[in-house]
Amino acid sequence: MTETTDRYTRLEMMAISAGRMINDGDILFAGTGVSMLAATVAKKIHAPNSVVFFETGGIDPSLEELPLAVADPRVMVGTCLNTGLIDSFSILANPRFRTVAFLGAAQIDCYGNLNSTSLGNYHHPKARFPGSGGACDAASLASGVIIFMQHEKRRFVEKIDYLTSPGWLNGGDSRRNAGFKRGGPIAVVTNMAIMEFDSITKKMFLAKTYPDVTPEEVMDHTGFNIDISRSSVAQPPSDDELSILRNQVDPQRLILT
Amino acid sequence: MTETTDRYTRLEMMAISAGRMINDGDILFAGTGVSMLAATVAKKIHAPNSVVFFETGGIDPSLEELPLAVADPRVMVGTCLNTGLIDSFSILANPRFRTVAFLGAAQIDCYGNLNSTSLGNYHHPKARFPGSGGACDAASLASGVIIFMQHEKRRFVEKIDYLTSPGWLNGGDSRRNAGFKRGGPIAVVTNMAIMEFDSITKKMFLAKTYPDVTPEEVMDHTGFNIDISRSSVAQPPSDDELSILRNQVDPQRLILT
Amino acid sequence: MYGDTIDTKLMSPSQAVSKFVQDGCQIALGGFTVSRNPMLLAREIVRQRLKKLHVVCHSHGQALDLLIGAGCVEHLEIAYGGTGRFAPTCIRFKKAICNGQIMFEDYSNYQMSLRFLAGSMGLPFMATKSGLETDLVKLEGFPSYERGKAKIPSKKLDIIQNPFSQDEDRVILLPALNPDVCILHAQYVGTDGTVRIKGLTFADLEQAKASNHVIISCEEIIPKEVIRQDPDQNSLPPFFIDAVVQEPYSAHPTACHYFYDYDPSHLRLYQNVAHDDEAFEKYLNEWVYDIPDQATYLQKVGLKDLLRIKANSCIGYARNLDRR
Amino acid sequence: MYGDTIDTKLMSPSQAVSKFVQDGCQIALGGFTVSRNPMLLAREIVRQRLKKLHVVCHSHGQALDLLIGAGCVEHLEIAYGGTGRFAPTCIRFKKAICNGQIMFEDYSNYQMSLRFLAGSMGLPFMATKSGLETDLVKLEGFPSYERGKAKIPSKKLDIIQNPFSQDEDRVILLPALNPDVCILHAQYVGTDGTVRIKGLTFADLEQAKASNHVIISCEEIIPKEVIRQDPDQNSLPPFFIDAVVQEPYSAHPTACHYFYDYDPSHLRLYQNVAHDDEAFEKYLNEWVYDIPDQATYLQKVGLKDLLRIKANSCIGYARNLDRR
Repeated sequence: MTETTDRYTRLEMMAISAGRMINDGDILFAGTGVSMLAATVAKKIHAPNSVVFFETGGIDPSLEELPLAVADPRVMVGTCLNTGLIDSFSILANPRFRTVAFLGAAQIDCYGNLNSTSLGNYHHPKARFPGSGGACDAASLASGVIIFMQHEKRRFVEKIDYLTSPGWLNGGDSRRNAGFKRGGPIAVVTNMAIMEFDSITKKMFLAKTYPDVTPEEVMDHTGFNIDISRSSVAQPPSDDELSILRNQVDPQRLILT
Repeated sequence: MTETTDRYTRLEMMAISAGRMINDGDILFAGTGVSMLAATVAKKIHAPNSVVFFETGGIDPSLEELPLAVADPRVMVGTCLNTGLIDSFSILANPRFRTVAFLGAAQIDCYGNLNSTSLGNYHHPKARFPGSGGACDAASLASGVIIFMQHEKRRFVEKIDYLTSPGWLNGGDSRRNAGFKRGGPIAVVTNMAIMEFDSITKKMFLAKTYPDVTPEEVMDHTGFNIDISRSSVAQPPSDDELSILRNQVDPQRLILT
Repeated sequence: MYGDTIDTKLMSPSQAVSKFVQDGCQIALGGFTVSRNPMLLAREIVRQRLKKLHVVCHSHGQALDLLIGAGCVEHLEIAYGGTGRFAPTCIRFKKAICNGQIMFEDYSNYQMSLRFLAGSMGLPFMATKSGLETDLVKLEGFPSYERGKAKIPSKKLDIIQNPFSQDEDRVILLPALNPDVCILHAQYVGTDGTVRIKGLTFADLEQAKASNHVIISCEEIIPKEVIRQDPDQNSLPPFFIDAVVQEPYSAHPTACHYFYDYDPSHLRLYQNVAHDDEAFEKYLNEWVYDIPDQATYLQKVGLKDLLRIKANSCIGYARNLDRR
Repeated sequence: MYGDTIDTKLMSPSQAVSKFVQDGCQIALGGFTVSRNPMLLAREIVRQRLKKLHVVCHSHGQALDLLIGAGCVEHLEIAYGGTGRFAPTCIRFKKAICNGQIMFEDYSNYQMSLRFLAGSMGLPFMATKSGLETDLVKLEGFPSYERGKAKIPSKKLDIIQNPFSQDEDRVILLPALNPDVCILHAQYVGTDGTVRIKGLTFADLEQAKASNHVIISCEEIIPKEVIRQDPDQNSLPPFFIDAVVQEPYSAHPTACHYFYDYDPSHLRLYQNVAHDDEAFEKYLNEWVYDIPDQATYLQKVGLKDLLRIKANSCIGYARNLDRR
């Protein structure tokens, strides 16, 4: 496994793969980094009627320069509305809209539950991360969530140390039984592959490997038992997709580097 | 009892008497009509640091012309902030501020509970009024309420037909026991007299009669037993007060007529 | 679709109302008593003879009274029906209640606003202490057999003990409102569909965000580049808006800040006819049913009155307008 | 007093902080990660060596990390500690938690915003479904013996059945926040005390309205006549504000929309020193304790960096700023 192929990097593959999951008209709750690339590339390629918004209150910014944080002044320009957190989360939760959120995390389990809080004992952690921010809210309230992860055994774990953001909880109907009206993870996009969730058990399975990755490599990098029987090979980025990503989305190479 | 004296009308006496009850710095929840006159006259005479605001969201307007409704565009000019109902009622309820509201009603009982909804059976009323509007909210949440009434037996009643806005409820500690943290009626200002509420029983008593009214006349116009033993004579409006009211508050004679 | 243009959303009043308002639907009205009532849209609803509407509002005046008077309303949840001195209590509203022609439920202004706010945030209810021990809490307006039907909440409200207080501390829970449709009027809509309201917003934004569909009338459509130059000033994103109707004076005879004042002569005319069933029917024919479009309506209002109520562009209302 | 001028409210940072911030008080911080942090006021709190603060915030970065690093914080209720790529997790925040130096409680951003909103509206709690079944709900951060003391709520949250639903439908109730003091930064304050914030407002308005006292720093003080010319654009009425501190670049090294961008070179400097206790102590001496006033601070930042981050007056940030 190499970090780049000749034509594109893994990061580019991740952004474009996730972008392809967006339907035109979706309202996209974006973070920074690769999630912003994915949202923007989707809007610029096949989802022109989608809207990108930020939890901080920036709705549909022009994004002429890439923000490095969700409170970056670059999310306040060309917007239809500059508001605040209450309004943004209200949009996220509004049942009128199909809202899709992009999230990352430190740990994930086979039901797509996420930990972005800490490792070890919560009160005396071995490692501490920033915490939920809006992740728990997006995972609870959005119509769907696309998750970005680095594919490592220590991140794909049997049991996460802290449940920050609800995925399919214990699988099956447990999410709906817990009181959530909608939502749940759609897919996990990593530097190796794309995982989806079984429609009945809600358990993660390997859906697509990147062209230079084998299902066995994915299994080796996953800390729980994962079904690889349904795997196919992912479509690599087209020249068009790459060109839009590089020249229109991140021309300053702030995230793509 | 005449409707005017030589020097001032009953309406002027009401506005000025109520205005005198305001402390400098109070935040005043004003309606229209005489309550706006009272609030404005207070601010222009002895409470320059008070702020007049409207439930519709107009905070501290310049009031160069008198509004005829709380949504009149005249409450949107010279304000420090134009906002909406949620913000206005939040200010009203904010424990940081001493907020005083002016209310009117169709009926009042001896504890200052108000009816501005209907007469007779609620579902099949003999008469219907506009309803609470913000009156119930002001009576529930403000630090205090000053009530304007026409002094008539059919309005000062033993039992009101519908309890729209909470006064001292059943008297004594009943208001606090019901769950209200503060508030309650301060005084009732009518075309004849000023009534206050006993500090222990919270029952209405006659505090002051207007110069040309006797306590007995007030009793005759009140539909419940009212204590007149503590009554004194109200100070008539000064020339200064009248001049400010007439020339600065309502120069167009929209309310004073 | 939430694209960059309102091309697909621009409609005539008739198209907008027939597409998004149906008999029996729950409808929220923007504005407040004498300001920014969606009068053009309300007249169109009357003209289409829609029935059994379930109106939800805080303090409403002109649009509400017209809808009630024309027999469009079956259920009403309301805090206040009046237009200030022109009708201290809305006249057709009063008649309809006293004659048992509509089913009604009383709340307070803050309670109704909180219900819209809860709906706009996707919350099931909102807590308040406003109204404890009053008849707003103790008396239900709708009959019990209506409970839980369509958009009528299973109970008017609930009272619980505040779980964060050690002492007894009662709190009212108010059920969220999520109307089928909201009609409202704004000064500006951008060519991208962004809405900008000037002056007080009342509970318009909460109502729009809580509703499943929003029809907006506006005075002007302005370029996207202009409305997005300072997004701090905007009120609603395009994706909340389903239909945009652009017609001048769409709020007449109520006021539209910076454009025109309320029209005292029309409001007095209304006041006079509303008391009398026959005169009111004649008014409806003359001012609503027989009026094919806004141009004809404004012709009928007349240039003299339109000029008289024209707002001073700096202070936003008509200075020294005769309002007595 | 809510008069027409801010004469009695205009103060130096030192006066404002000593008057309204005490050891142990609960404090809300305006801004969000790298934008509009009240840095001048935070440095003043550090300089006055205030201790045992109880900080409540949603997503916070620079100001929070400085307060924690300087040992001012004892309790923390928080959703997120980070400054984007400069510190994906705030460094002193991380150290303090891992070393057991502060007591902390995790919520989500929406949960914290709802708690401020409830406080700002005088409501006892706010309902949400966000976080059901997560450890945000299941694990309390503060030890039980702290419950109910000072401003610590009697429970982190509560779960009830939605009384308006026939089916099982669980809802989280979040306790309101009413901090002792809120510090925040705005672009403009009028001579009457009216506040105008440009760009995103985050949860600043809810925080200010929920707090018992508000200290605001601003870039500019502008005439009352100007700020009241278009009140639709304003953010807070004067009567919420206790103290106004006017100093340019009061949010540096975080951004202030239309005035300056965040300062990547200072944020990188901070990132480097924050990892090392000794280097961090040196940083505090050099940039906080030994700096008597904002003029000296800006002298130390240097004209070159201040010019580099100067915002383009039309787009509000520094175009093509080197941010890598």
